Amino acid sequence: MPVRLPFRPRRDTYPPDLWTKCPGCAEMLFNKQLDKTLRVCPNCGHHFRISAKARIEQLVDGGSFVERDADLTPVDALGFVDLKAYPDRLMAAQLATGLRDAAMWGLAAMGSKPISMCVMDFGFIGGSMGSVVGEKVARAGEAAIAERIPLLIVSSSGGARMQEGTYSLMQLAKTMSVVERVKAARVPFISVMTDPTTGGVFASFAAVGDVNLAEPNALIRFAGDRVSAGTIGEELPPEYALAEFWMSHGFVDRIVPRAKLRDEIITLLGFLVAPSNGHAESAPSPTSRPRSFLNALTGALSSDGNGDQNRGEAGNG
Amino acid sequence: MPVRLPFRPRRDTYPPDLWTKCPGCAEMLFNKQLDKTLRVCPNCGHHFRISAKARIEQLVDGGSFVERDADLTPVDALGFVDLKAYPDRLMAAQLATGLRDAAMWGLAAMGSKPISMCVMDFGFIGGSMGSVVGEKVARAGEAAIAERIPLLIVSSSGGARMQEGTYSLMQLAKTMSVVERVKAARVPFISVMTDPTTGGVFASFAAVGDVNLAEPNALIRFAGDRVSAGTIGEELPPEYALAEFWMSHGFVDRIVPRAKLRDEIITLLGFLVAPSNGHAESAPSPTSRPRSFLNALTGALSSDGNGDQNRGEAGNG
Amino acid sequence: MVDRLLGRHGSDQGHTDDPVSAVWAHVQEARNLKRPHTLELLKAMADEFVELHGDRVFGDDSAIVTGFARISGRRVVVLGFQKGQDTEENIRRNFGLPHPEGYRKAMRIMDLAERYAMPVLTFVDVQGAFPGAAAEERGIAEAIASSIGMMTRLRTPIVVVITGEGGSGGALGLAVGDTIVALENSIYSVISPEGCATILWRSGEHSHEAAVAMKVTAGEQQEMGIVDIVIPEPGEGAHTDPAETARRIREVVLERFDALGRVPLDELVEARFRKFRVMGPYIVADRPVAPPERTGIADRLRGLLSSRPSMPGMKRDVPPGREEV
Amino acid sequence: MVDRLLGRHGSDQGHTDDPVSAVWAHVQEARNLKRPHTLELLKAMADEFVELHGDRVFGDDSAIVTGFARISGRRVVVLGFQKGQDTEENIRRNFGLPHPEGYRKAMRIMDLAERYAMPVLTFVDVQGAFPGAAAEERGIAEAIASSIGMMTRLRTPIVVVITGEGGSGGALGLAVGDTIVALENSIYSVISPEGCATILWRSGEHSHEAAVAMKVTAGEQQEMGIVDIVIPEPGEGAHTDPAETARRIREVVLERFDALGRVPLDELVEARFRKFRVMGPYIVADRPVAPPERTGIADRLRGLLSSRPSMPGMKRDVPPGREEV
Ligand SMILES: [Zn+2]
Ligand SMILES: [Zn+2]
Repeated sequence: MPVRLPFRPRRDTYPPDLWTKCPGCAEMLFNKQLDKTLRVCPNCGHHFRISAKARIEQLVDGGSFVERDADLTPVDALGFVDLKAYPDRLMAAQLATGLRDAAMWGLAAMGSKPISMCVMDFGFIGGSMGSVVGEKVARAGEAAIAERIPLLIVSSSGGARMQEGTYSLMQLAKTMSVVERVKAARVPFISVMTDPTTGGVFASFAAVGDVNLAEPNALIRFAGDRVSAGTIGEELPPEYALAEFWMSHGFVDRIVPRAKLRDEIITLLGFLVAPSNGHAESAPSPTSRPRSFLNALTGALSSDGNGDQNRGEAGNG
Repeated sequence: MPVRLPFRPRRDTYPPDLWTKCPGCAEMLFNKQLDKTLRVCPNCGHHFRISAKARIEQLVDGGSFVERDADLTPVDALGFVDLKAYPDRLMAAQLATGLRDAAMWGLAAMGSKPISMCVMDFGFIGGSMGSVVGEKVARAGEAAIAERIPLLIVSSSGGARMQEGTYSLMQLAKTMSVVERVKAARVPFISVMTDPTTGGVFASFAAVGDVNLAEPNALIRFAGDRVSAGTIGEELPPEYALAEFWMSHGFVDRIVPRAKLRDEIITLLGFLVAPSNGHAESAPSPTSRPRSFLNALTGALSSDGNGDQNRGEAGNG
Repeated sequence: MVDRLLGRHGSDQGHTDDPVSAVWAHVQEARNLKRPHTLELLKAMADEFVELHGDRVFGDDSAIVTGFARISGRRVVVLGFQKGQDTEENIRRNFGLPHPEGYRKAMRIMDLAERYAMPVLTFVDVQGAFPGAAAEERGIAEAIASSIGMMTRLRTPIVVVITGEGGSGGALGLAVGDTIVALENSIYSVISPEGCATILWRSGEHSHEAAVAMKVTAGEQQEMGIVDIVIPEPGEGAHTDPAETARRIREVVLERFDALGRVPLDELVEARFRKFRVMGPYIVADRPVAPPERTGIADRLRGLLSSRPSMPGMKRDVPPGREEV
Repeated sequence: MVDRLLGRHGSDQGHTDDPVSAVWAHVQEARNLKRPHTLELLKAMADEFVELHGDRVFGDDSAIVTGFARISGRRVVVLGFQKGQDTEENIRRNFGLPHPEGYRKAMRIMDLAERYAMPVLTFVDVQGAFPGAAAEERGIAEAIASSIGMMTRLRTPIVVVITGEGGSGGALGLAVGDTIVALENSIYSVISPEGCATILWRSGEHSHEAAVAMKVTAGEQQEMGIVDIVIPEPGEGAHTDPAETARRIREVVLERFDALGRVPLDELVEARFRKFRVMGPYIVADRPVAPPERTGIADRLRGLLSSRPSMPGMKRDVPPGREEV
């Protein structure tokens, strides 16, 4: 299920220098300019991969993100060694990204509406999902239920993390068990698929949002190129398994260019969240109850925003 | 939605003479012999269409069928006249079949298990569904809910009855509204599709059984030949839209030769109905409650079996 | 009611001085490709519309559009059939003939409507479901059945607006609701007049008579109790003033949502169930038809003629029952 | 645990004197085409089996069989992967590689299980979902995700039996349950050893090492807390005595259904949720990794090394955590 992708050069993710060559049009782009366009090529519209941190900054109301559980750290439960030992891979990824694993979760506001969000980081071992990533997705979902605020997950992953063996496989069940509870609680869930969203991440939470959004040209697929080629030997067209393909096949609601992503999510939240003032717009969900998170968030924002100080559950549980 | 079918000669349905020519193999078959084989050609297996009454006799425990609402009678609400006036068509069908409309419903037992059943009769204006047929399906479903006994519907219909206009179309909504309640009540529903099950009957209750059974080679389709040919001009293969086609396309659970139909339904009832003795086989449905119909049925069977005497709801409601 | 049609269309239609031609003119007006479709009406009615795509099973059907709209500040889930404005769009939208994926998409979005407490507004304008093999074999019948069923129990208000052709099960798949509204020149029928004529008259040439016999016009459907509200069209028909048409629809829809929104959900769903549960007239005869083996024709006729009308299915004006039944 | 494998298979396998070969011999045994599949096991275990077909959306997948069975008088819903017995059947069953329709059929039948209070028994033996375009584009990912999700909340007991290969998400799609049972020679892995080797070793030739590294054997999976019960196989493996294999499975399954059937449904579903909710070890570090811009490597290493293990995810034997993390 975790698949080898047709990786673009790793430096695209975290370009170390001033210039980046666009894989879409081969134009050389000045990095500072590229940051201003949210790392979308102004020439051809190619969407570069971006870090979880950059993604969060692009999406949420300025300064509103309060990270939770940044201290969750993977372990090498299997003593896994391939060409490198898993701990060495982890440490290299941690040093490169400043993250302990391939996802960040926390509470934030978008258009002044509170949300619970989890964002994956492809720069950390291909955004692969081991126990920590699964745990963060699960906790983001549980916080959404507890606070009755929408859940937003931005996926960017090569799939399950092989080095954690079947523990990684079990993250599909762990995350889906929480997503089912999110749905049962009538808590909105928006899934955003970015390049790439593949393997076990596509085969769990990423595929089943109330609304599934995707960035243009994002590669989204379950079976990898090698797996397909090795087992089946099919020739696939170049547009195969890109975002547009999935919209025509019924699995993506909307393709949203990065420049419009924040606004579009805010618009969707405006529909998915019933107005809190009591006018008789329509009958409320039978399970709805008062939200306390907005107050909690306001409190958190007046602190220094360090997630460690907010590890406990905000609000009334 | 009501479609013109490639009708076999009408006399197949109610053969007026001693011999019948098999449309499957052209063999001349002696009618008395054909009745012994449940009107299945012993030579080629062709399943002849049979009347609702014959169907019920073949399926249920001997003498257990208690008809309900035999007195429901169609009206010509639209004053509909085509080449004939609708009342004339109705009277001719009533005289030919001894039925007031194209369905019979009632309570019965199969393998000593009580059921509520509705059986359509193709001999009555092509088994078309107008207000009376829809009403009988709905009442059969409501009795199944009230008694907490399985619902069995045997379809045989060319579709909605044009002569009742949109009232016929509304029978799709009427029957489905009750089927949804049957499902919500966790009352088992077995749909049997026989030749033909088409148009609005296929596009309502017939398609959505917990288990969908079909007789071999039964024609099952929504759009009719003429509709398809006129609008689209597609060439269709001979096996198109027969029972086997629907099994491979995922809409029929099992194809059951008529000789095995009764046994197979009894077997399915054995699974779908939890045993009433209290041994801890599995947790009971939260909505289950005691059944009273078996007693009521036993009472009914000791009377003369005239449905008019059992018009009220049996059991504890 | 044919007179009413004559009065409206007498000026701009030929041959409307006989009832059959008047009804056929009405049918043609309902099918006028220039009439505003779902997206055009929405553009005029809604402050905001976010289309949602895909059935999460097989595909996205462009002949049915679904999404979230904001109408006069109110969040609404919209489902509607969509014909094309030109040939290219018509090809892309399959001439407005939906496949199963369209109904399955609609069901997915209706589920969101229920879960997030948005009322549902549907626009019905469809000749019927796509009658080809691709729709048949992917289960157009099952999809329509399930969508009808879901709408009978959906726990949120539903208002249906028939804007053009309400054709057969393909239309009913999105046309179960608490209030059924129809534009004046729309039609609603169990089968197209052409299909009906082909089967009953054995010739499509009799489609005009079939349209008359089936009482397909919005006004007749209202008299039959199928349609609740008929909205008069501006000018020479909806296509001559789409903006005013949209305004009239919006007014009725908002009033309905206000009224339905005040009904507790349990009552709302129960009332919708009753509305469709009792559709269609019948009578209860004094005694069952005797089996043909035992009785003579005269006896049977007497039995049939002694039927007493009761029509529990009729909610409003009882149509004239023919006494010979 | 490799020694245990050596002890069992040393006699009939070559090169089992080194751990890697022993594990590979285990993998080959798990894949032995002669091992009994779902239908063969059912034939031996069940008094009665009625297969049900179709997903009610698109098709019927012969690589997954579903139906009602009666086992020692108990009504059970059975779902299982099915490889063929010969070439012809293998082609018909797509070599046991399921399409989305298989999981959607399974979900439909699981719904019947819940509604009619039948426990669910699944047999897992699949290399993985079909990796071709037909499965991909019809949403194999969505189907697996939904099936996994449904099983985490299904309100009826579920016992999973891994009989051969438990391969990746394709297997997990039918492998969420209250009790996970595995035949001794079965394997369970997040990706096939070949796939893992291709990606991590950049060569499929290293599949043996990948199998070892991923701890794929039933015994190892039990030690990791993924598998609850390992059933010893008779003779030289399940294929040498399918009847005895079926007998042993039936015994365990019936005991499990008895035990699970005594648990109130709310508790049962909550316990199943907890079981999967806590899967997978992690630790909580003392402080977050400092951003790379601000701290030197030495500081960061110190931060990482000072992590304290807590592993809330581990239910039983905590695997040996590597201290350098
Ligand atoms: Zn570019
Ligand atoms: Zn024959």
